[in-house]
Amino acid sequence: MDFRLTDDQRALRAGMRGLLAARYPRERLRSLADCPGGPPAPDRDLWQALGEAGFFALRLAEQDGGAGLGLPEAVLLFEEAGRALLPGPLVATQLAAGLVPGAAEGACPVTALDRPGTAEHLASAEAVLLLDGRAARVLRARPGGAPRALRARPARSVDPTTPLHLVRQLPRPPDGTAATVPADAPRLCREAALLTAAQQLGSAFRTVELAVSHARRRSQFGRPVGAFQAVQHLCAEMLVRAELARAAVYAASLAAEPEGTAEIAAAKLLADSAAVRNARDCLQVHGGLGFTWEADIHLHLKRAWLRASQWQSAADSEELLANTLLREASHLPEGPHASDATDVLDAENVTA
Amino acid sequence: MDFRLTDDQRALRAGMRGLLAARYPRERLRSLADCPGGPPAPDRDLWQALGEAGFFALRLAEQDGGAGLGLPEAVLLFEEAGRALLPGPLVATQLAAGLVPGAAEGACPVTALDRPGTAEHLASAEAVLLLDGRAARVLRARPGGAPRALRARPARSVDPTTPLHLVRQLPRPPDGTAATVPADAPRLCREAALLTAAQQLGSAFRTVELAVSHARRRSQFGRPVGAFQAVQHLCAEMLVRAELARAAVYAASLAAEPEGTAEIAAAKLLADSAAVRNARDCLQVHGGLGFTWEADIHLHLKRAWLRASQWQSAADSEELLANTLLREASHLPEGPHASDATDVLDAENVTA
Amino acid sequence: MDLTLTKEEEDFRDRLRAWLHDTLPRLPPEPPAEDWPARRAHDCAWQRALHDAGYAGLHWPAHAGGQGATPTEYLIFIEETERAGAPYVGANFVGLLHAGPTIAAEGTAAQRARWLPPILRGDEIWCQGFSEPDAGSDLASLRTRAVRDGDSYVVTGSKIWTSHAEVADWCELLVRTDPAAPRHRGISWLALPMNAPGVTVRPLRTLAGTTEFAEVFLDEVRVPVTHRVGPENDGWRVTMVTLSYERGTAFAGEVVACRRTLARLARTARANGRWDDPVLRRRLGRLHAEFTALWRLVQWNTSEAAHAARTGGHGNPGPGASVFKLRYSQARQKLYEAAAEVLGPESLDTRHEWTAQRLSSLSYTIAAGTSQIQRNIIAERILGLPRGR
Amino acid sequence: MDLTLTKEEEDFRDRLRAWLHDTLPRLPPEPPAEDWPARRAHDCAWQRALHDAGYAGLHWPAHAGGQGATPTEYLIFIEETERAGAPYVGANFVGLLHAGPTIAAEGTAAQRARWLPPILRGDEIWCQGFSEPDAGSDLASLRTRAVRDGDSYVVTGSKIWTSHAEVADWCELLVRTDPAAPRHRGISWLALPMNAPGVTVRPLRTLAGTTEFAEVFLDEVRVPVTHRVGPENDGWRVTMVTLSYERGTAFAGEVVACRRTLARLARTARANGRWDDPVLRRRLGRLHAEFTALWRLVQWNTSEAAHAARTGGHGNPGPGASVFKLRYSQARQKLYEAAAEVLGPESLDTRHEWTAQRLSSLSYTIAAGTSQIQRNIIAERILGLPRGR
Repeated sequence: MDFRLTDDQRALRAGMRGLLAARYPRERLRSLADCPGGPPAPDRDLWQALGEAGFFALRLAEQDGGAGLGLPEAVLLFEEAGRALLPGPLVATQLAAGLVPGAAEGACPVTALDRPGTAEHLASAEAVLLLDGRAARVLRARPGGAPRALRARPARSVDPTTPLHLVRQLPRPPDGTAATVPADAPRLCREAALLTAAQQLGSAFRTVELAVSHARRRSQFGRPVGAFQAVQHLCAEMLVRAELARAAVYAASLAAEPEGTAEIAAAKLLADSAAVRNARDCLQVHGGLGFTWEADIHLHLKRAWLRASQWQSAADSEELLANTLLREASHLPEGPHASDATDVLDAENVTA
Repeated sequence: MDFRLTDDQRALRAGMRGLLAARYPRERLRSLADCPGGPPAPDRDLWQALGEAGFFALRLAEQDGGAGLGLPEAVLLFEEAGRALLPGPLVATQLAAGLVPGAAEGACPVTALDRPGTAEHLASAEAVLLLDGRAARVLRARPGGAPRALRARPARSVDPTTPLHLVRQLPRPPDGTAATVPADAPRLCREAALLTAAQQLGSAFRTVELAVSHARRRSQFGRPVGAFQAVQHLCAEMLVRAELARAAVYAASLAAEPEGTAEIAAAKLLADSAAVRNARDCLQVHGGLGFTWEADIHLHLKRAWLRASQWQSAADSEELLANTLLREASHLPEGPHASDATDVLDAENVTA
Repeated sequence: MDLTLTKEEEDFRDRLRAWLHDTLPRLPPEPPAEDWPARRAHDCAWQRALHDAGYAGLHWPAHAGGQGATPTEYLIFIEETERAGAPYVGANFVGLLHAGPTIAAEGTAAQRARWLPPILRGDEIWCQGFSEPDAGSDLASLRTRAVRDGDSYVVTGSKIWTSHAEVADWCELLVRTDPAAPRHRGISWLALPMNAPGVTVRPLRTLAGTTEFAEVFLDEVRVPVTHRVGPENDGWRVTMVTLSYERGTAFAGEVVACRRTLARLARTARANGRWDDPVLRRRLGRLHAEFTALWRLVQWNTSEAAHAARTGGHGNPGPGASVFKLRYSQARQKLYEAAAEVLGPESLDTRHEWTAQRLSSLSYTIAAGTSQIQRNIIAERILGLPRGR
Repeated sequence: MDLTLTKEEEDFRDRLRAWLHDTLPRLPPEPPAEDWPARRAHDCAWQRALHDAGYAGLHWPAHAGGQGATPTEYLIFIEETERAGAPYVGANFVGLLHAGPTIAAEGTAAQRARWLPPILRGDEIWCQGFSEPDAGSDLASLRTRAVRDGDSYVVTGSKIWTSHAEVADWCELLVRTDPAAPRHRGISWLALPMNAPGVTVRPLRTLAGTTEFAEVFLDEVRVPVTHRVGPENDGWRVTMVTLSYERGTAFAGEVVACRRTLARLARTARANGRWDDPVLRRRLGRLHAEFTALWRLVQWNTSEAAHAARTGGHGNPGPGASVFKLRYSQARQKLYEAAAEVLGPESLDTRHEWTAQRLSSLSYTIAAGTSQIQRNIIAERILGLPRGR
């Protein structure tokens, strides 16, 4: 057992951070956020650069043109993407690598849906992965709009860097518009939840950094605000949330089925909380400055809201985890703690 | 409109505080808590003194030997009782005044039940008020034990000053053991919830005082702990909880039916939270000293747990309040905010 | 303890209701959110209507041109106008709720005569120049300088979080007139004409994407000394006399609105099926308790203010307003979190009013004193804990 | 990133499992909670059994008589003994987890030879005399004085929160040997024989009604100078070298136990019908996530410690342990709050194990550094924020 990152994993992560620093610096993020016509489509050049770096093909076997790596490595890369607030249907496109031609190379952005609700980048994606059944299906895009079968309409997206559609329904199989592809849809949904959690994790750590650096620099009442216990304790709780989420996300990337299902639910639940609540606390630490458009904090918060609504909601995860608990309990011996099964109000012990 | 206490109400409250200071000083509380055989029965002398002071008959009409006062005055007295952690089935006995002979005079302690669960002071009460239906019923006590019809067994009470039984069932009417009395049981249940909330309120303010006085006196790291922002902020939130609960409890005591039902639910919910959470925070402010038996904090916490479980649980109150909300909404005009009723996913607006 | 209205209060309410019932249907529709000149015109027309009906400056003293209403009547006014869906105070906020009362309390007769009637008639709009980019919660550390030059001050610096700056005629401005004095001393209160040379307004975009605030840059702006209200270097006290209004009844109307929103959330949840989720339902139930109690707290604070006014006090909500402000700001954020839960996917669409409100609610635990500052105030001024360090 | 066990680790686990399977059924039943002599005897017998099987001082270095196991093996030991329902470390806690490691790290050869073998064999019990009534979280402000008199120190003062004081042979004692030195200087570490004249033990009743702690009063107790471990006035450093153990793996076994309790809560809720309440069910689901992640955090910290040990570091969990301690103490309290919800009325009966645990869980955010102190440590030592004031 050695939970720490291997040297290869560290190098992979550093490479991703370097790529993003070069190809997606903060100015790019800000210019996307300021697009007058609303959130733009993903940048095809950047998309292709990611493809060339092996981001999408990461988990394909080497003979299929991939890097033959696994979920742990994917999680590290998506954590970096979340940290940098890289936009685009990254999760769906990695899932689609090997299923949709061009996805693995970064030539074909793919979005995905597991149920009616919101779909990101629907107008610019070239295909939609439908994961609402046992089998995965692929719906080809309609140039410049959403596929008719989805009965979608564009939203004015709360996240300024992610265009959204509200989707009313998914076509029922069998359906001429969507073709079945050889993949296990529930497994892809779980992987999507995990990779989404990894992005939340990156965002959660980034807002810790933003809060701490502001608290060190900003002075109020004659001293850095980071010297006030109230601010210190906000920052401390932010770090704790992020660290707990990290342990959960990394562990979930290593877990085998069926433990993986519960571990991924735990990871999504904790990473969603960490991303949303850390962005909120980061805003509070920044005071009025955090409420401005110019600060990046709202971009983290809004993306965190969006991701929390994708794949597994908190209610889904909590119910799944509760049921896992019950299954685990059935394997437990009654043991020395048998008292938990007794009913103290039972008929034998009445009237004293 | 003048929400403030009248001079008469202030005098009434001061009188009760004076009575308790004289007849139930802290040493009495502590000696009860240290009773080796578990929580004792209520002190009959004290009970009688309360009766003579008009505590139980407070709301009976003057021609029936009462003071002809109302719920607002009762709430003020129960707040004082909660502040001093006065034990005994105070709420039930006031409800029983005029229904059970001797209750109004303090000659006859009465306990009450609205459903199976816990009953306080069951072995020492002379009667049990049953409030599980539309009509109220009275069950006479069995000397030295619990009435057989309740199928009760004694618990080792978590509250060292309140003996508890676990009651398995209430006798079904018509039942030879319990006699119907002329009272509206649902109304008595609401009043019991309100008076219980008033006790929680008194306890919640008392733990604010305990925390603040400790934080002023106790030094750590070369200064009073109350100068640390973390401690200041705990105390501030405690006060806010108590003040909000006070506004809710006092208002509920004034509300007419049917608003009263929702107002009482709100009062119970907020007062339960304030009492439990303030006791918890008070303990935290005290550090290790708060964890000792000698400190009074645990007595407040344990009584608060007990009272929170009595009459209306949080789930009961929340569901009731949610339904009230829905009824209120049905009276609202669609008005300028009509958008809340639209479904943006509706069929007219699809596919853009 | 009495929450029923007196005969006089009921009469006041009935007259107001009748007038609102009569007047509101004749008002033009609300202009678009980002059209500031249209909003100014709309808000001023409403103020003029109030003025003509005898409701302008309801809570102002009579010597300032107000109606001298009791705090209870003022609360009835807030509740009834909100319930009837009347326009908000809007662009008249600073004039009616802070600059005006400050001038009424601290201004000379000439200053009152010059500035108060146009506020009451809806002829002139005021904005507030207190906050500065480098000051934040530490308002007393403001750095905008005013140097005396003959009959004028020459003012240089910048202000931030100024609402309605684009359409305001006047700005109540805090400036440092004695840089050598301790932080809370050496500050003066000036009435700045917004059309003076050297004043530049730049809209400030908030995270909600809207521009309800602005930055105001002041480059050697000349302000006549006669525009100073109160003694030189005494501006901190002058301001604080009335600043707590912002934390008192100012939110009362919002509580009424929040309670209505909460009922609409329930109705929407019932319509879209989310009502069947007990977790959400109980959350709405708890919010109902919260806002019920907050409204009772408003009534409590109003009763205290009415008593103080009767016995010659200020009617100033005082530090107790911090208790309300702290809890209300949290409750408002929870309300719109619950709204997002009710809306589901639609909560990610900013066209929904509740999504816009969710974003703007994020400022509530920061603006007008962060929650951290409110807790300090409660701990030190109400609970008497030692000064935190 | 690898959570699978190596071949060596699996072999270690399998041997341990087999031994536990063989040994545990032959153990006598646990004595009553308040019978301290019986508990001492029980705990010592278990320690002797571990010793004879080669598991005593598993994580101690070989030169101290330990097994030199890796942090991972030690974690496997904790997990497996807990899962198998083996006795807790109990009365041997201080000897094995703090006093012993301190003597191993800082003691002379003679001191190691005198004190370590009886700890490992379960022959001698240690208790801890660090906290004082007036010190609390501010441990460095301790006031118990030790005055040098010939070959002895004469010690006067009092200690609080001492577990097992009634049955301990030795107490690791922090005393002030130089009252003039700054707070963290002038402290020394002494091994106090509990049977020395002038030592009085008074049980301390906690809010749970139990007496698992005691106060220790010291009235001119003579302690030989040879009982001092480490240099005079250097006791703060001597203590801190190993104190963080208390915040690291010490809770690992409890996390395993909490996870089992949580599953039992689910089973009980299913049996008594409360499982049908989605609010409670989802709360249990969230706690499942919480404890799953806490266990992963234990594994993460263990991996870091194992790495440090391999590369010559201390294997000291360091300030990162504060992250775990802060969250775990909250989670444990939430667990027993949920238990009360599952139990309903029965939660008010202290005979139920979970009710007793609920009460004792209240100390978790206070003992071994309050949550407030943990947040300070995280803010200042991990995040590098300026020193709070």
